[in-house]
Amino acid sequence: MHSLAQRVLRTEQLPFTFCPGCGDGIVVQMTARAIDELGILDRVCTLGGVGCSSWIATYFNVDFMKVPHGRALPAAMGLKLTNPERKVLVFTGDGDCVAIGGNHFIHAAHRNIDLAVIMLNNQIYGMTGGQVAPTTPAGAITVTSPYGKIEPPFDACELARAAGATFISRWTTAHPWQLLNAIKKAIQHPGFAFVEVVSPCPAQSGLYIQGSSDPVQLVEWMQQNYITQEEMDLLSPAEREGRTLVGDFLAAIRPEFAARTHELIDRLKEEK
Amino acid sequence: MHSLAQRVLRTEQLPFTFCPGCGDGIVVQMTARAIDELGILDRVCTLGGVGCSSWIATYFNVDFMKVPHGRALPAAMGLKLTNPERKVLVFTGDGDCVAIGGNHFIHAAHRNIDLAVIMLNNQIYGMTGGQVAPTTPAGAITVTSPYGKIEPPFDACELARAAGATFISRWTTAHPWQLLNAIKKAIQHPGFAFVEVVSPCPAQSGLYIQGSSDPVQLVEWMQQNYITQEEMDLLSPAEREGRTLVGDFLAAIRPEFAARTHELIDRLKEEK
Amino acid sequence: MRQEFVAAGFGSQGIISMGIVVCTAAGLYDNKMVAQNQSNGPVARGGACRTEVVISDAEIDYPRALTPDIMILMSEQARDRYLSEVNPEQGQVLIDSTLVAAMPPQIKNVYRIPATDIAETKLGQRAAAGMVMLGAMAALTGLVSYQGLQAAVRDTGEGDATTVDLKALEEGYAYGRTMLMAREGGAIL
Amino acid sequence: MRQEFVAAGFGSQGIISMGIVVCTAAGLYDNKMVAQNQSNGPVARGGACRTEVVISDAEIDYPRALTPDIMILMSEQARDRYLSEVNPEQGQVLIDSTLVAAMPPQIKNVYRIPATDIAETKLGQRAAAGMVMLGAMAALTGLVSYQGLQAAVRDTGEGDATTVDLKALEEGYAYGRTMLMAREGGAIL
Amino acid sequence: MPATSINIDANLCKGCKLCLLSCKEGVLTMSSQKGQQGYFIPEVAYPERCTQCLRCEYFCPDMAIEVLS
Amino acid sequence: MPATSINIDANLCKGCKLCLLSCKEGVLTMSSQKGQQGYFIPEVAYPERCTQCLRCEYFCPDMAIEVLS
Amino acid sequence: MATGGTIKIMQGNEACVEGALAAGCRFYTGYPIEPASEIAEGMARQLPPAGGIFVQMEDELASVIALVGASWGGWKAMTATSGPGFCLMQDGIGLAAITETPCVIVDVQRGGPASGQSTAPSQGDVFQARYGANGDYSLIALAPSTSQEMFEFTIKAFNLAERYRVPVIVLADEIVAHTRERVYIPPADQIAVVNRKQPAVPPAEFLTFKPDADGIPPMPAFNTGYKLCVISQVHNEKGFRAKGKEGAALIRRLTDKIEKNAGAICEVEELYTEDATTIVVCYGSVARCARRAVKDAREQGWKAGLLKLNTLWPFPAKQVKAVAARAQRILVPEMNIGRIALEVERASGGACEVIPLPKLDGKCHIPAEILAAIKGGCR
Amino acid sequence: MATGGTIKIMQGNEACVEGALAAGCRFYTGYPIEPASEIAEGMARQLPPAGGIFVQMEDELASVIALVGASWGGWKAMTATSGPGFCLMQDGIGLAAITETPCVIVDVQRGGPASGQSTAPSQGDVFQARYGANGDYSLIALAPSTSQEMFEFTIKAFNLAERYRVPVIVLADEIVAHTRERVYIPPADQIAVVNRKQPAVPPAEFLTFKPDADGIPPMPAFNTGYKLCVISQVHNEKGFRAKGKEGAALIRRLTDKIEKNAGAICEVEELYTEDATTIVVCYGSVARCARRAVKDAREQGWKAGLLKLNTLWPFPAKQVKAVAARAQRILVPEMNIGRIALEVERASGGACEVIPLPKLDGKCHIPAEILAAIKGGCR
Ligand SMILES: Cc1ncc(C[n+]2csc(CCOP(=O)(O)OP(=O)(O)O)c2C)c(N)n1
Ligand SMILES: Cc1ncc(C[n+]2csc(CCOP(=O)(O)OP(=O)(O)O)c2C)c(N)n1
Ligand code: SF4
Ligand code: SF4
Ligand code: SF4
Ligand code: SF4
Ligand code: SF4
Ligand code: SF4
Ligand SMILES: [Mg+2]
Ligand SMILES: [Mg+2]
Repeated sequence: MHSLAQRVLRTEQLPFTFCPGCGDGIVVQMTARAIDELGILDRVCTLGGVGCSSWIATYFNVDFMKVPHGRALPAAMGLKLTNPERKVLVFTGDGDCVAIGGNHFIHAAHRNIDLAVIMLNNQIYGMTGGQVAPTTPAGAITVTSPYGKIEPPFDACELARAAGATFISRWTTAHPWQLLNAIKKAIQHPGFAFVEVVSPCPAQSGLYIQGSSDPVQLVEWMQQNYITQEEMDLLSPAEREGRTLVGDFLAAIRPEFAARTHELIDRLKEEK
Repeated sequence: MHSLAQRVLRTEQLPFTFCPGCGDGIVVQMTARAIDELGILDRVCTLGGVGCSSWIATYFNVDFMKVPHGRALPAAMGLKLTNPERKVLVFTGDGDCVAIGGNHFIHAAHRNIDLAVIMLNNQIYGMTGGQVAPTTPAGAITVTSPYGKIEPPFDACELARAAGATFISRWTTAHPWQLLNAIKKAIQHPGFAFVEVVSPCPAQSGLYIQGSSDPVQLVEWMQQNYITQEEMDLLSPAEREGRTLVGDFLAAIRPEFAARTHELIDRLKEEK
Repeated sequence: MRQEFVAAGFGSQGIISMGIVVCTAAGLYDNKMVAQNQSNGPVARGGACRTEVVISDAEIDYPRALTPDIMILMSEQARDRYLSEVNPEQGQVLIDSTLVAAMPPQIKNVYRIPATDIAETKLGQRAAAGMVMLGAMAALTGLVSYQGLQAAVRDTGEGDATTVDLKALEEGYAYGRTMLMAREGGAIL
Repeated sequence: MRQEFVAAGFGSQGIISMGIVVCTAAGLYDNKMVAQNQSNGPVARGGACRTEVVISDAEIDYPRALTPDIMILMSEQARDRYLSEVNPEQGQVLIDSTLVAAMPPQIKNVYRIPATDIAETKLGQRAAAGMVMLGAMAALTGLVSYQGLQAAVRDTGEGDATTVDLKALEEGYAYGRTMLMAREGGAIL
Repeated sequence: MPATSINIDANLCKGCKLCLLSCKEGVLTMSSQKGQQGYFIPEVAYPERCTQCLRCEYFCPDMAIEVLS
Repeated sequence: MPATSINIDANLCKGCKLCLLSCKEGVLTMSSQKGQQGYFIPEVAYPERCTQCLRCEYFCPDMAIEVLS
Repeated sequence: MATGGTIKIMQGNEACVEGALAAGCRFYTGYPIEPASEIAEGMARQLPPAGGIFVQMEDELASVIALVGASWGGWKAMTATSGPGFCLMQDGIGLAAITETPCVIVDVQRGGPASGQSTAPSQGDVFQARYGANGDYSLIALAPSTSQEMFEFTIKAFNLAERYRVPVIVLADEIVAHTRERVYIPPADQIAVVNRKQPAVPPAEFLTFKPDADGIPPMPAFNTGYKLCVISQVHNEKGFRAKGKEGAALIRRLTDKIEKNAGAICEVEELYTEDATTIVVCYGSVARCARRAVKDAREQGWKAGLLKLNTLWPFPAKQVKAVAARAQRILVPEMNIGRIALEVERASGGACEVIPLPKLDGKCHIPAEILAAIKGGCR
Repeated sequence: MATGGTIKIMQGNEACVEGALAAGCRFYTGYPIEPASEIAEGMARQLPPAGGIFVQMEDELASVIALVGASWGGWKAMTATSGPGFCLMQDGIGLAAITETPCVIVDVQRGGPASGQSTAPSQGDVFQARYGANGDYSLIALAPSTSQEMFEFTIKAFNLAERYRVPVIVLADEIVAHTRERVYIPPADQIAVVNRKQPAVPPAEFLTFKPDADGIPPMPAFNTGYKLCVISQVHNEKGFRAKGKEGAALIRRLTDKIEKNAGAICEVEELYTEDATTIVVCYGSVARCARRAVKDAREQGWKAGLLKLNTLWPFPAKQVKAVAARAQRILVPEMNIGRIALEVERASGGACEVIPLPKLDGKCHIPAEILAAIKGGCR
């Protein structure tokens, strides 16, 4: 058994229930590394909604809560507010976060409450069998867009920015070191931190959208198409077409909600 | 009786139930003018959710539908899709649209479905008696933020932009001509058109936030603080503080959802 | 004994405060059982408004007014809407005669108090008319004690307004006493 | 007569297609009443998978298998999990002997078909093993007709896959016939 | 400038005074008459000053005022 | 370079081959052995080539591979 | 079997899609969820070529509200979901009820509560279907037990929705949803399809919610000239807010138009109930297993009978009462903790013993379990 | 009246706030809605100085889910709403039920269905409170009728929530919410406050959902060392997904821990029931008017009695059954179309006539209406 797993995971829950080559396991690993390296295991709690990716929350040897589809953020808020020392990590899918959970997402971001939200973007509803997601590319054929998706993909990072998130980052599971780094930063960031992790789903989006269920091909596809600004700058406009930026996009400081709430309490108590 | 009212309104529903000096009536008037000038009365239908502003939908002499709080947009979508010739106008409040209805808002905008969405921003929940809204300014005292609101106000136009709206405009009820113009453009725009109307609510936000229930003072306050880019450019940075931009911010063309949906149907029918 | 009190007019006149003050006076200071409630128009705040207080020596089973014993009317709309609830023989109706002109003749006990006038001329605040009416009511009907009203105003009011309201109560009480003496003296009101 | 059929193995082996093909063959071409269903592991697609088909001359009241008459096993996990449902005396069990090695001795009727081997060597596609098993089953048990299976594959398959699947059925059927003749000839399988 | 007629609808007016605010020409003043809504309503005090700019009409939140020419 | 030991956990490995992809040194190959999950798992064919870059470990989605030094 | 139709092998979910199309459904908005996903997937494939619209929405709240819009747009509309999504649809179901909007909602029940058990069959939502939204209203719920019934009841659901202007719930379960079996599809012209009533008066005289003598108002589509007033508040016949008597009349009518027509709406199937001492009252997938158990019991000489409820709401109280009067006991096997058993108990009014037979382990009863209960009960 | 307390004049909504604070509530998330807004407003004012947290959320869905988070954070948590918002809370109530999370939800009922009638009192949500979410679960619902009861029942609600680890619903209505009356507030040390059980075993031996002998698992807070596993799926004692028997055991326990303790949980008040031929069964505001009617009837010589249900769920079936056995008829006045009347009918099992007295016009019954019904019934 992996020594990292022994330190940070609920080893009796292994192996992961994810399909072979699914990116979700990379996020478990990088989060485990982040928790381990930051030495915060006792202060962490994890949350998830419903979806393959939401199960990530259940593998760490910490208190966790898995709530109905889309609803992880309000529950996370309840946990954060009742103890601002808690490090609250939320694992969510693109459907969980941007579709059914969209309203909680924009409002939690807007409040700038100190949560680390890690959204697995596999561009599809994995767990329910490959239905179109807000993040699915335009034209893509899925089991519920058999004639091609009409709308363009939703950019969760842009939405987070407009809503008011103060830390925003996007990486893929083919960028494990950068991802680890981003997760560490997100955990340490005093505010609403959002990490989008583009993640291969060989069973669904691989099959339906990228046209391959081979994890190796999918990782190669991510390595080619998800590139940093520096890499992008080297490309011609034609080459940029279809490529997506990864990177740590934003790290700003704004008043944080849980801290402010407790400051108010302390002030009023003193005044009494 | 106003001749415009006779042409466009359900005169038997007059007077408006709004409080004296409430901005909602200005939006009825400007929308009535827009419908009248565009000559589209028969093709219009209106929708509202719940809130003072949502009642605007019920004054026009057209088919209307008033649905539960926050849910006007999905109903509007159902009406638009079943007849793309319909001009579907949605009246919503800042609470209705950005709080409880936030998810439908971002997704309808993202689909770029052809609706004209007119959001009354009175910075508060008017109908329920003056509770804090996402749009309420930071620090403002309301009946549910008695110690001052913690978060900054939500900028609905920015949210609409990030989500994918293709027409975006903000005016106040103290800019009736510009507002009329914006509403006309929104109705004619082939895509998701969003008009934010900053509107005085003497009874609630006037009283609690701006510190005056006098409609005249509130209109003057809006005239001073909501200014166009050109007006803003004449001010010093210090003077810009606390002032908000009004204007027609965006008018872009992207594939529209209802049209695309019907194109697909037509194509498949032909193929058969 | 169970007594039912209703006040109605425009919301801007502080109708709800009248209910709360009567209820607090009777409930906390006259040591009665009380049940007060109010209703507003749905949107247009400042529109039609009504409050009720049931006052009783015993536990109050039914908390709403069935046949008001005492009714204060501060607008003609209110009169048109609610007067029919009053028993014309037994009910006592107090009207703000500045605002409500005519009263149907079949109502036996009508007291006309020019409360808005008094409030405007003596206190410089039309909004104090409600408290003038309550002062007069205490004097004329004894439903609640004048002392109770004073204490209730102190409990529920805020700052300057309290001073004005206390003065208004006083003016009203004085006016009511005078009326009462006149009536007891046989004068026609 | 009511007969219950179960096939189990990995999802990637097309277990569900096996169920659908059997069900279609019996229901549409052998003119029987049928009820088919399937179950997957919850997340890991490609994991454990099972399908059932109930086939009957009369209306099917209860649509699930209670005591499978015929079971196809295509993984050792499936064997460990489901074999106990079979009546050891009466049930007929067909195993893909490329994938499933040992069988408990108490099961009377076991047919070992090296389906994955056949699929790989003769058709170049391990995934066709399921159809090999069905072909063999038709020959060995007569639960469904070979013609029915062929028609069902044509109905439910798509393009190239259909050709391979039909070939696989054929190979399996041939293998089954040979086994049957051997068995009828008294040979021990 | 042709003679202007300005209709103030006593059924609809809520006496908010926004027409007074908006009229740059001082055409309107508040009257001592109450409308059906129970509020004091404005009156056209100086019709001759009216430029028919329509500001009063556009700023009225109750569609209670109409400028006819 | 010290001797490397690379553990591949046959209980956890799902044979996705991402470790092979990620290893630039060609240390790993697929074996003909099946793990407990029912998939063919990799084996350490050329341990001497290993630079301990940890890529295989970081790219493994099942935490089935650990590079120990 | 009538002539000219076709026989197909279909999952219940597929048969539901087929039924919806046959009934004239041309609008589907939904959000994927097990075990109902195949309905969305089938609609996504089949609606557009049939001139219909499929949209996967952002959530279930939006899905059902969109139906209301589409239905007033003049189209027949449907969605499908399972428990957790059904929860989120209650507010839209309330809207459909108060605005008298025909629409069909399929709830393929899975284990609950909350996220529950997505692969397990269940009948845990039967009371939620009736009482899930706030306030007083009535609706219709049907419980299919075979793919054939999924096809037929879906058509029936649309017809009832159009006839009574009410949301109709198809309360399926994971078993019926996923079982593939033969389905007879009659030729289109042999399928009875009901469409909502249109006004008999000119637009100027039309009031949006003025009922005809049958208690049901005609329903024109938006933008056809009637100036419709549709609000989610309690309203009068015009469609504007109302209180007091006018409001009470609406609420009363919303209930009466269904409950008073229970005779016309409710359908049950009876087997051997005439002389039975023990009657099994059941619905949905459980009814299949109960039928087998009852037949087996009869073969073994026990006087068992079956009352299968095709309609769950309005509750077929009259039919239950009738068998309760004759039987000694009623068994109610359900894949829940004993819900409809409560209704049976109430309807039977003490006339006979009512024994719930709950099943909570995410499986259907097997016939032997019910048979044992019959034998236990028939002593 | 005990000594040392204070008397205040309070609206029911204000008394509810006071009760919540007295019970130890320190977390409130909500979304404004009439006629419950004063609860949010009072909490917004009073919680922060008491060290508590008030957050107005984006909607009702978020509000109730946040309670679950806060409650596992170790705090006592509450929200308040009315029908349309209560609809949106069902999914969170299901979550609270399956995760056995103590929390209190106040539903100040207004006219329904849908947006209904925001200023009208109603009791239209009584079945929704019990059955609004998917799947099988039980919960507790209390129906206060005075400001004093709003205060006391809110405390009771928290105590029951903590004791049984269950969402508790306070089913108020617009009348009790908005009526100002005297409320006696005992001194803090005379108020009994229950707190959730803590584990008796060390963290290493602790299983998140392993019940004690009383069927209720202890509940430590997050980040106190117990490695808690809280999921919205059907789970085993560890807290991980479970099927079959383990799953069934959970569902059975979720129901049993409430229904089997109905004796301890249910509270009713009886007046003249001993010899009454007509019993009025009622709850909430209607009970006040019914009491007056029953007293008036007695004065006029009619043998009337009153059974006031303080607990609505679990339904006090035993108590109803007992009076039904003695009486000739039961009247059930309700501000809805006749909901609890159905339960009364079932509980009485035909022992006496049950007559619903529905009221749908957005007003409470007046005593004379009930009196007339008593006289009509006492023939
Ligand atoms: C209210 C509700 N609606 C729908 C579902 C069904 N459901 C489960 S997971 C899921 C989507 C999963 O997609 P995503 O969040 O992207 O996660 P992934 O599986 O792709 O990691 C859906 C729709 C549900 N459980 N609850
Ligand atoms: C589900 C639901 N929650 C809450 C309410 C109560 N409510 C009615 S209107 C409203 C907010 C109104 O604010 P806004 O949308 O800004 O409209 P305004 O009245 O300010 O124009 C609320 C919370 C409701 N009707 N339904
Ligand atoms: S379905 Fe996709 S996201 Fe889910 S476990 Fe499999 S590969 Fe991963
Ligand atoms: S409360 Fe405010 S928004 Fe509502 S009608 Fe009055 S002024 Fe307008
Ligand atoms: S603006 Fe309109 S409502 Fe206001 S005072 Fe003038 S006429 Fe009356
Ligand atoms: S039209 Fe212009 S000038 Fe004339 S009254 Fe109105 S605002 Fe004044
Ligand atoms: S990456 Fe991991 S799971 Fe994949 S083959 Fe290598 S060791 Fe096995
Ligand atoms: S550590 Fe690096 S070099 Fe060594 S096996 Fe792994 S990937 Fe190859
Ligand atoms: Mg996804
Ligand atoms: Mg607002």
